[in-house]
Amino acid sequence: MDPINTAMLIFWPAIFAFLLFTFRKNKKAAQWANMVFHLPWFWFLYQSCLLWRSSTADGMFPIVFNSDFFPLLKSNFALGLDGLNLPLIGLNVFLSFCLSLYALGKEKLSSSYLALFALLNAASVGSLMAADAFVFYIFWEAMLIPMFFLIGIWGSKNRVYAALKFFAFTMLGSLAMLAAILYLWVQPDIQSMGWHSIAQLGLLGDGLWSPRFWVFCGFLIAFLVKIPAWPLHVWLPDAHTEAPTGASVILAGVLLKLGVYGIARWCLALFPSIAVLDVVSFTMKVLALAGIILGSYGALRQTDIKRTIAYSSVAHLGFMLLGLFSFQLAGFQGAMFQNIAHGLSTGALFLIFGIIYDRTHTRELSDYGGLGIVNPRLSMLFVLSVMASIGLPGLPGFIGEFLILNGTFVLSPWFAFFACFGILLGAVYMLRIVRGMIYGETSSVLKSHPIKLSFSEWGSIIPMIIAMIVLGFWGQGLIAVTARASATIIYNLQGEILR
Amino acid sequence: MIFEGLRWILLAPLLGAVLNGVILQNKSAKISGLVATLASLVAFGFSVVACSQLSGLNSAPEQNFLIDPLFTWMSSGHVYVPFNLELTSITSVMLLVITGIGSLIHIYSISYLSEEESPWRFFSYLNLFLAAMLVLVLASNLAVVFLGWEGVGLCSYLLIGYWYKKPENTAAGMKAFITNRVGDIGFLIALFVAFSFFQTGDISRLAERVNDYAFLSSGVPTWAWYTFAGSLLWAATAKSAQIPLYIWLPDAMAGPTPVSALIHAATMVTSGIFLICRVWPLFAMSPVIVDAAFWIGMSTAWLAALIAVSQTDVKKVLAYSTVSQLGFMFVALGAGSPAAAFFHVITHACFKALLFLAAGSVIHGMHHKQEMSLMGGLKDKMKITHVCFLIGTLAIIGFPLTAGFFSKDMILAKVFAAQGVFGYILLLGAALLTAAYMFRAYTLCFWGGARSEYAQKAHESDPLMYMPLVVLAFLSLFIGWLELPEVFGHFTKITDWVHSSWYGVGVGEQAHLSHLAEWLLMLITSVLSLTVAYYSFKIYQRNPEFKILPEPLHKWSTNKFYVDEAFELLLIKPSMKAGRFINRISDETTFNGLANGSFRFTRLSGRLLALFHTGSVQTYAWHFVFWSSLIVGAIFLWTL
Amino acid sequence: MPIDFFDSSIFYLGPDDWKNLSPFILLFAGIAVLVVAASMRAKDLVLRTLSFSFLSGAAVLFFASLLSQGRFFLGSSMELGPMERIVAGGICLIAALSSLYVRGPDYARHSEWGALLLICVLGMCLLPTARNWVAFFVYLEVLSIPAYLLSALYSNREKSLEASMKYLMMGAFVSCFFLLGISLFFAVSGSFKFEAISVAMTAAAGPQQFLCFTAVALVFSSLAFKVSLFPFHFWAADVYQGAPAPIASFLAGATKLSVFSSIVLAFSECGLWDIPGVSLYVKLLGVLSVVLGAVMALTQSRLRRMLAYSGVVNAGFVALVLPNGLSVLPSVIGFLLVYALSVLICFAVHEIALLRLGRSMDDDLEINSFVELKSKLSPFYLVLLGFALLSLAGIPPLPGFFTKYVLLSVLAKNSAFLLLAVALIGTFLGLGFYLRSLVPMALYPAIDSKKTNSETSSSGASLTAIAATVFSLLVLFGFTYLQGLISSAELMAR
Amino acid sequence: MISLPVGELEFHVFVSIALFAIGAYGFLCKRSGLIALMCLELMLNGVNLFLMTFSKHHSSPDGASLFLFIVLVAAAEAAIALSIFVILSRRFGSVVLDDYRRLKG
Repeated sequence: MDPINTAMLIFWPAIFAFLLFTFRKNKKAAQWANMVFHLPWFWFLYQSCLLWRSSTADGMFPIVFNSDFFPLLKSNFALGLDGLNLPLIGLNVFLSFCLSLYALGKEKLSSSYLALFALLNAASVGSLMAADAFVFYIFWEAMLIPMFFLIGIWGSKNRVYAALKFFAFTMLGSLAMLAAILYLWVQPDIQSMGWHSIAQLGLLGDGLWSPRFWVFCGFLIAFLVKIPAWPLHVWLPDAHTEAPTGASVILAGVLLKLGVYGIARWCLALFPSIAVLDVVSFTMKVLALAGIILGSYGALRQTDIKRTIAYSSVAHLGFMLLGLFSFQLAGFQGAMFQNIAHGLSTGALFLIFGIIYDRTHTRELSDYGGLGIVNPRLSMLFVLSVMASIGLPGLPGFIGEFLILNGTFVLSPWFAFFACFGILLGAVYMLRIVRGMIYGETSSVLKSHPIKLSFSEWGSIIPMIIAMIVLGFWGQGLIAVTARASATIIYNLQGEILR
Repeated sequence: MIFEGLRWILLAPLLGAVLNGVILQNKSAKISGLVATLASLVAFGFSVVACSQLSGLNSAPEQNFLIDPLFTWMSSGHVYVPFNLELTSITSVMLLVITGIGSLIHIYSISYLSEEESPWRFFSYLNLFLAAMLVLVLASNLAVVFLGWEGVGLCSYLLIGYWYKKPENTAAGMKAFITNRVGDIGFLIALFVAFSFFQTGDISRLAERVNDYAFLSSGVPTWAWYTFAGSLLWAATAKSAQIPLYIWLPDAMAGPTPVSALIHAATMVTSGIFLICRVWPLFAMSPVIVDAAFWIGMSTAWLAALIAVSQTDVKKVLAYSTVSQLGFMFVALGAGSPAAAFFHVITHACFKALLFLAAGSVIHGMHHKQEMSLMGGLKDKMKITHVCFLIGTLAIIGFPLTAGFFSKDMILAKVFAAQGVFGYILLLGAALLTAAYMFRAYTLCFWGGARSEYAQKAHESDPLMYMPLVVLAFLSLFIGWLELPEVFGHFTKITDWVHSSWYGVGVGEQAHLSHLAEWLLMLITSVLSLTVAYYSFKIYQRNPEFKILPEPLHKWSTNKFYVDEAFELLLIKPSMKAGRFINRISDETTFNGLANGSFRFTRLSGRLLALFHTGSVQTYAWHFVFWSSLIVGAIFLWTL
Repeated sequence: MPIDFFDSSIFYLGPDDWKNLSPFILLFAGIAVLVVAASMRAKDLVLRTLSFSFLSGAAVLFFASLLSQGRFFLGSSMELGPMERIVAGGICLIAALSSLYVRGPDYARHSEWGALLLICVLGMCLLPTARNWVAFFVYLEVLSIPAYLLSALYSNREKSLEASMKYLMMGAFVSCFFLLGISLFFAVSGSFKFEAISVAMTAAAGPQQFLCFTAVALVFSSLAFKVSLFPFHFWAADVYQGAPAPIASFLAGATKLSVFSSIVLAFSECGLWDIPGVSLYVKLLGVLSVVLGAVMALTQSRLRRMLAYSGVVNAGFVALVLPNGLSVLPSVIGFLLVYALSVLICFAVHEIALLRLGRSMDDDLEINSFVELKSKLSPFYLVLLGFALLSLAGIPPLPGFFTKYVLLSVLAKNSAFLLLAVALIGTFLGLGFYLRSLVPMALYPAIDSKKTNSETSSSGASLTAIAATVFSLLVLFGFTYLQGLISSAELMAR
Repeated sequence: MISLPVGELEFHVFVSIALFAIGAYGFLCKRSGLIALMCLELMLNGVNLFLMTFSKHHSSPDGASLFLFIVLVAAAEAAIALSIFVILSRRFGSVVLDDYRRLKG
């Protein structure tokens, strides 16, 4: 259970990315190798879970792995593991395994696709575990390059525009974060860029327009672009529609979650005194609410199915933002839970639709109809994941949304009230999709392209559905995991409120 | 007192649903129907055992309920939701009603769906519905009740849209789900208030809050009580189809008839009232909301009755009569006596299920034709269905000694006691209208000549269908004896059960009527309703197109007072259009425009600058001199 | 009056003087050998090996002397500190790598390119060591005159001649302004030595202040021309496009490195930064070249012209940082070294692409014509070009990010937040044109045109590309050593 | 040693700046390349004059040393420029600077 396992969580995908490059010639072997490489990754995850459970360090962000590789830049390669990032890493590994099952036997997915995918995994797990601002920034940006090529090369028609837009928006955000890190880096009394030394950094001053506020904003903008919060969300629908199935599942399942995790770890936990300012929390809640309502209205307007699901994740992430800024333990843990729940439900939606899209190659809702007749089992799974994403009780979506709204109600009842309309609108646009796709007479497109799922495709969806059902009732297990970490964060936040 | 048996009541239908839905999936209605009915009968068996266990346990009022703690569903910060099942006396009655009538309907639908191509889907949804309803009834925590609440909404969506080939069925299903969701927002708000202000979701502890003085004085803001009660009422209006949100129930008739019988008559629609009965001590804390319930109930009763009078489709008539009867129950709640409302829930469940199933067997006989204008003269072709339908009609109009008589009179008595003569007269009017349209439907269906070849060829359904009819007819005759008014001796089973399920929290009782007043009321109501029934029976035998309502009112009522169109026009269309407009403005023009615009702007300025590069050395040299002197001059002026 | 300019001690070289001057002596020897080789019309293989060996030898000697020798003074005209040694070593390295792929028929008739290259390198290495303006001017001319000739190497092609003509005329014109500036210094202080000038500068007051400012402005604008900052960058695009690829890549990288480091050393030595208006002037040029250079680069359709404007943008970044005294030097050197190596990779892969597509040597490629490359070039080179372009754009895991980060941290340290914002906007726009040139080769589907095997093998160019990547990674890890060294250098510095 | 009267310093500085300006004007406006080269020489001589005046004024020989280097460099540049112009005129027939505009944009 030594800490090297946690570091291997990051380096193992990077290693097998390069190994995959050696499988240039035959695609089949690469796909099978990719699937097999996931098993040691699970083992490392298991070891890290044991390490986490056994570690009694009660501090905010226990460091599990530490080595100084770049003394010049006042940072060392520190990795931390606690209740907040462990579930997300688990989700990342799980989704990537499902996608590796999905990739078996796909003609289009070459070995370089799988290698880039593995690099993306390495970077996302890295930024989840990074306990040093500089290391976090490096992994955060390193995620962009593989994602850019994944969308750019394997996407559909105007993928170049979507990839460039994705890269430009995220880069804009992370440049703001770079400015914040630079400012922290040149502070005279900062010894290292480690998370803890930044937390103790006293001199930045408090109050609204103090330097600490600007550093907070720098970090916040990068995460708002990534989430995406309402005004900066324009890149998401394009990125999702153009990305290949695997990329859009990982984009929805992991990359968006990093925004929420980032805010929890690097904004709320690091600068509680700023987050608690009523100007900041009010604007954030307004943005979240705008994201919910306008995201849902956006989803209502789309005729393209993937765009609707993309807009729906804008709405869901608006909920999580609301939960984070509710400054209540229920709201915070709700947001962390919804992180996983949304990853699973939207991931399942994209995967199922991706499987259908591989055969019909059209995303227009009007082309579809009568899937229930053609493939009743798949449509049943689709309805199940739609219900999960609407937040039907008995599925994980509800627990997250319920806790978030409960938390928000305590301090700002009106926001909770209007957010409920998001749930209503969610039902409207999702059921519109279900009615368009599953019910009614079988459309010509579905008649001409029979939807017969291969064994590996079933294998990729079933685990997700089972995970959703189990999480729907056994949610308390996951909530307990995030309990300790979020309790300390909320304790600080509420301490700041009283001051 | 801990009792492990409760979970099996819930697991049996769940198992049945999974078995049918995922594993078996076989085409024959017999096998999948058998599995489903077995599951529901097992549930019925277990609930009978549980009820006997409960009645045997006679401890202090606070403890006389059975608990079956399962697991903690979620607990974080101030939100603690244990997934425990709880059996109080009120839930035991409801349990028996659900599982009993549910099993009868399962048996009925085995033959009703004999020629469907995927009956397994229907039976698994039906079992899933039973499970969700049982969760709703048995849950001890309000959040778990919400789980059942939405689960039931989901199953009604799936069942209404069962014949999904026709687009209007799925549209009706979607309409039902979304209208229920509007109500669910109310329920959620109530939950938030409960968790943040009353610090608990458990119904038992919520009830205790009412009389624990320390809590009351600890400064819970009054708006918290009002929002709690108000949002619960809002949720109940959606689920129990009251004035603003009843539009989904008539359209829900698109589903198969057993569905309408089970869900839209007996169990789901009454869950709103059942919930309010369980949380009555808290509800009564805000009298304004109670009055609101009274007037909502009254107006719904009247509106639905007026519409039902002019409907031509037999299921639509029964649907609007359900809405009107639910209005009666809300009136009972508004008059401050949940016992009367609960009694009417039980009696209504029996005779409305009977009426729906009878109508179902009529439709089945008439090869899925629901128009009453095509029926007529079926009394000699479908003897047993005719008798059962007659018993049901008599029960609903309150023929003396039938179930309806006792429960409706109890409501009228309570209204007379609470609201005085004016309220009584209004409700009596609605009761008379009920008698009118019920007997209209009865005579149009069974009396007069057969008006179409379907009617000629109609035949009696097979025993599997009319057996449940007979049982329900028996029930709707004798279930009324559970609660006798003072006059016939003191046998008030229902009120004791309702009061005992409030964990010992007493609520002020209304004034008792004198014996003379009760006799008088009973006499007036029964005499008047019988005369109206007789007249409508006689008129409709001779002239099927007779219009009870004067002309302008009749046209309005046939078009359901344009409520659907009003909703569409005032609420749904503008919000959709506004939403699409806002989204187009905010997403397409501003932000996307901004992103693409800035890209094009830099491209353009780049091309503009390229013009400076003429390529000749001298222009370059000229630039060198010009720019250096310009900047030097500017800085000189600047630093001067 | 004795001429104290050349005091007599210069002619007697003590034992450690030899060690310090050995790299320069090696360069002189190289020049002599190459001139002889040129006169004998040697084949370009011989020329290539000779020039590569001399240059790499000099580079090794420079870096070796970095460890052993301390600070070395040669009279009042030359001072060889650790910083100057690193700059000189870097320049020799870049020259050695770019001399690797000078091949093809056109060079055969002009075998003097080896000698010219070495003279140019000698000039560049000496420039940072100059401690008085006369020496500075001489080294500047020794640097630029061979450059004019080198860019005219394809004498039978019009583009190369036109490029060198433009470069020459502009260079000469600008050196006149440079001379005017120096003579103004001389007028004010009475001597060319940096210390004397710094004394005079601090003593200047009132109207003399403006005189000093014009002198500095003239000198800086002529050096800005050499480094292609915004208002004076017009020549850059044409010369990059016209000159032969190895020469253009060498000039792009090495001149910027040597001129910028000498600006930092000379200007802080003469104390010119604290003249009012000078730092404003430099920053203004920096801002202009970052923003307008990036905007220009966005519209370019040819790879080499786009690289020219990206050179303008990177020069702008360094200009933003310049006016903060000597402490800025290590980050500037690191940044420019990585920039030079990345540009080297780009030009090398561009060269390979030319050979594979069968186009003539001096032709320059449209960015979207890289599409057919996908089928003809092994993806290894595309990955290298991607590595170079993304490193220029400053994407984290690549070396370009770290050096740019250290550069920007200087801005943050002096809390010049406006400039930091401009730099970040520049990086963002830079992202635009670097990615846009990556797009055709990576994202468009491969058009399978037939594979043409050109007569000259492209092993040289591929060697350069690989070596350049390795060295840019080395810089990344050498950085920590560089940083350690700097603190010691500063201690010993004046 | 006779030092120039102060009045004469301004005179010499004026003459040298005038020379420089004329050379610059000639370089910028004249069409032919050769004339541009001549103007370059003119500008360099302007600077030389400026240098010599101040070298005399400060009575230090440094100015003269730079003068020598300037002459050296001027000669080198002239040689190279002329050779390039010879090749250009032989190959493309014209010495006019504006004819060489192929590299632009």
